Amino acid sequence: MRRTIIILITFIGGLYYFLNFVLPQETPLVPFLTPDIKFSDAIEEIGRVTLVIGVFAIFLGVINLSRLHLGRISRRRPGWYNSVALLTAFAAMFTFQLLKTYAPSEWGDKFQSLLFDHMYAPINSTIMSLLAFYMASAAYRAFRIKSGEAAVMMFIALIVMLGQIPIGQLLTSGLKGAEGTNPWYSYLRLEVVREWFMGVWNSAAQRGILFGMVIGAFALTLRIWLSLERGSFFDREL
Amino acid sequence: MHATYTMLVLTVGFCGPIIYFILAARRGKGFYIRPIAGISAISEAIGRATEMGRPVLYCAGLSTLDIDGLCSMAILGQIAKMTARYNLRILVPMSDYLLYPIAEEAVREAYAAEGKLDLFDEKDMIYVPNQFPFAAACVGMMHREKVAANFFFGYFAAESLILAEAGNQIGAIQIAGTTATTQIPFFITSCDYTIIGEEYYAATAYLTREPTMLGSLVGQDVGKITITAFAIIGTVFALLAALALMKTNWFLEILER
Amino acid sequence: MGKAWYEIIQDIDRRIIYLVVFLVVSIPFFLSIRAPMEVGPPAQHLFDCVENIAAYNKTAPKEKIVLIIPEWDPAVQAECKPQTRAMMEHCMKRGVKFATMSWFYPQGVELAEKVAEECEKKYKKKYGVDWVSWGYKPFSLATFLAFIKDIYTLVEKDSKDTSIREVPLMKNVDSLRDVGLVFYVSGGSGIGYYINYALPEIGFSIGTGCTAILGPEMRPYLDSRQLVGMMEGMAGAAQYEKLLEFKEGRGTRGMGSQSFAHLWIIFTIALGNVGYLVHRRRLRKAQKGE
Amino acid sequence: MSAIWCIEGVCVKRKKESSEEMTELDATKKRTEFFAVLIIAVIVISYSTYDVIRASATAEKGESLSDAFDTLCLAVAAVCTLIIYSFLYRENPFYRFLEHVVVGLSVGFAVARGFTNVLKPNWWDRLTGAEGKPASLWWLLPLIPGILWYFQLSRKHVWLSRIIIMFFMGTGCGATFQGLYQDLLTPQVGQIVATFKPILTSSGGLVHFTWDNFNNLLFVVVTLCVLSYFFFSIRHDKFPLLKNTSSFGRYFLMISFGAIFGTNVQGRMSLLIERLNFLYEDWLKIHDWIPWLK
Repeated sequence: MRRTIIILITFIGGLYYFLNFVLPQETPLVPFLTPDIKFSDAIEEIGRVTLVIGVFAIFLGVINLSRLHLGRISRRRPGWYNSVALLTAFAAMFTFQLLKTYAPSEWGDKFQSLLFDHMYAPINSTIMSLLAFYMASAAYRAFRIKSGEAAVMMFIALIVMLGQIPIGQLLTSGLKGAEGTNPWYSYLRLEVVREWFMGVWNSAAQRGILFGMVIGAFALTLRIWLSLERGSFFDREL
Repeated sequence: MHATYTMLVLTVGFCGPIIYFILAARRGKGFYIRPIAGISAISEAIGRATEMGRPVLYCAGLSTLDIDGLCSMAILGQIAKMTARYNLRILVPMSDYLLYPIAEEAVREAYAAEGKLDLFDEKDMIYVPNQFPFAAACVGMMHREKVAANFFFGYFAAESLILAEAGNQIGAIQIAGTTATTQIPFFITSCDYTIIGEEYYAATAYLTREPTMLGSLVGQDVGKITITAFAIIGTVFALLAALALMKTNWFLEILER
Repeated sequence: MGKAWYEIIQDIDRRIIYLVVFLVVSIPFFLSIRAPMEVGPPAQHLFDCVENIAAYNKTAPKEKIVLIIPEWDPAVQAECKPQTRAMMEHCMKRGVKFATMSWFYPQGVELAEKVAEECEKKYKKKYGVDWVSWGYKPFSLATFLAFIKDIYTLVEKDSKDTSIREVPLMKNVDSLRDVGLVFYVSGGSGIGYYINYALPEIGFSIGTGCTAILGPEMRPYLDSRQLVGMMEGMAGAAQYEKLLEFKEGRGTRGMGSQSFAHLWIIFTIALGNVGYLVHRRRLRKAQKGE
Repeated sequence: MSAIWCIEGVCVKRKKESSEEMTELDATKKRTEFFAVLIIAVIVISYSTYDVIRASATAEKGESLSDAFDTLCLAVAAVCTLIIYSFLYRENPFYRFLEHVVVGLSVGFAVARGFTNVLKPNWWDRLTGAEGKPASLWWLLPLIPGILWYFQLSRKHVWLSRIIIMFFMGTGCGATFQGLYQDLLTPQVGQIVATFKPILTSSGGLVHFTWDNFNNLLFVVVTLCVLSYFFFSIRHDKFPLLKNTSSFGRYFLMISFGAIFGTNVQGRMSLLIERLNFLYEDWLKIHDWIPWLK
């Protein structure tokens, strides 16, 4: 019984969007009764309601996080001061963000800016910039001529890297033909080869992946929507 | 967006075989499926974590409630089932508030199905919104809990390499699968196994080995054959049009209707 | 027992690699190193598109404008700011008028306004006459679709709170059909809305300035001609700066750091491989000897 | 067999060992690290103090406190940046502290945004009739499914939360259908259609095979080979052609990934350049005091 309800609910959840996609644009919402109200006109309201219902879930994460860290603080686990910092940061950010929106004041805004522009944002972009370092160490470690695949990947990466910096381009700048001519060897310049790999090989391979992925996503969508999916989460009797 | 006629025909053309083969599989028809090493390696990774007696980390990246995220949750359910079987902890940081309850439910279900509900701890599931705080939290967790295996399944953006390199530093065995093709190179360089593109959607079928799911894979192959046929026919027509053997490329015109 | 040299260069500590990356990227900040780029077709096509608009404006009765959409925030400004700057420089240099607005990043349009004000001083142009900011509009698909049909329903005031009808530049602009080029600068993927919804309705050209990360994702659109051209990352900006002969641009300057960092990465890859190959050869020799 | 068909990590297969040696640093190393941190801290703190004092001294009247605060903010940002970079050396208590702070900030920001951007305009205003929207008690209804989420916290009635979860899964699926086609077949020029390209051209009665034609041919071949790599259920021993195309497909994938890796180097370096720009120019203001940069 419960299982049937849930299968039905899953189906209904997706039905509107599916019908909205499949039915022609002029379809009225309720046939014969409301010729002026189109089926697709309801999309905004339905979207709004589902959005609101969804957002109620946000506090679930907060509840769990507070339980975890309050527990750590009360039991004085090692590193409990970090939990204090976490909860303080949470409370401060939440308060000042709301204050900024609903009761702006000079110093309130300044503190919000301290928390957001001078802590949150820089930490964010610094973590992101760690990638520059990781990139270097990953390339050094991984690009060895151990297998054909690794060698191909390394070779292409080297060409692309050389082709996008001025010094690399200088290496093959001698291959340029005279002004206005386009001899065959001018196609061997690094930036041209790079363009070729990016434009033809890479685009084509990406498109191949995309086609496969669309079909895969299609099948999975269908399976979940029609409750055909199997696996621990999907077929346990309730 | 509303479907054009081509889209409707294609929808039927894609869905039809999938449903047909699922039904055929349910009637007991067996299918051959080629192995995907990355997916077979999942149990190897969990075995290693069991030997070391350390937790595993499952990371769904920035997935939201779309098809990538749902697929990730289905895989999480399967992996959690294995960790439950071997009495392991599974750490699941989540970045999306809608997927967070789903993930919790999936892990709880998995532990309940194995009769190990007492091992399940909600505190191992944490909610950390936004890309880089999420990455920082994952990296911190890896270092502190000394995880033995990392699973990255879902949608990833720039944080992919941060996560994979951090896992590499602590020497965890790492398996990744994502639909974000731009991130695959970084997983390839830093992870032990990488599952690419459509293989990701096929993962649950491989893990469950349910006939229904295998049937769906066969149906997907029919879809891909259709696309291949389209591409070849389209190219032939484009060639005919370019050589002026045809006045108009009516194949293209039909498609664009 | 110490390690052989070929083992050492195969196993350099990652911290040393990190440290050198840090140093080589820092050096150009203290020395002024300029590195001009070779121009690739995507940047060239974008440049030509603006040039064409400038040429068209000279003869046509009604001028076309460029719409610059800066969807970036400080996190990606190393790439997106020089791109925005280069496009604005180009427009002002050729006397093409432009408007700017953002949908996803409230900061985007503010930062772009600052960039435009810098250019304004250089070319002695005026706000309202040569460029206008339509401000930040929170995105929803419905508002975006309404915007495509009629810009004036959505944009009632400019970002300086003047009524949009009173801005001199806007006298010439009735609808998006008067936009010749949409230049979308971003580290995200919102450009799909312009390609999927706006392009079929209105036949303008779309160009993009994207982060280098996004470049490969944009290639298929370039290939299918849905995008006329693009500036790809910092190098794209540097190429555009070269076309403009704009030497003090941030893109050109950043390429110095880029070059050193690239060379270091290439060097480490080479080092690792040399070590690996020598090692393998030694092992084989040892096996033969046995 | 299985090893042939996977894209295995091409990373050097190290002996996976735990990082014990990282945690058991010997005493001398610890002492050096301590002094290094101390020296850096002293330099950063004294520079920041000097900077803050200078800012408040040079500020206009009445603005000194505000200017000092702004400069302090800058110093905070710089310190945060440096602490995150210290993670490159190794995981450390400073990083751990900042990690918790940023998680807290992030959750606080997300929840506040969830309220101000979603709940307030879409729900609260409509319920209470604020901001010129008509008040309607119908908006109490979403609370009922909204509450269902919280049955997760109850052991007994946890299945009720399943209703709302599956509802959202359903909507996720329904919305996906049209999204899939946006990539595949947009009305104008979709990705499938863009694959159809002539592999020969003719002009003046002659048939040519140009460079563009060659690229078109290459494009189709690469696309189809890659696609053939994703066939799951066709036996390669029965279809030898597929065996070849899919192994080529794998190499083509590697070419594509190598190219992506290469371009990404540039993008990631830009991020580092941006951060260093902040540290050197905004915080340390090198243009003010290094003679040849003035």
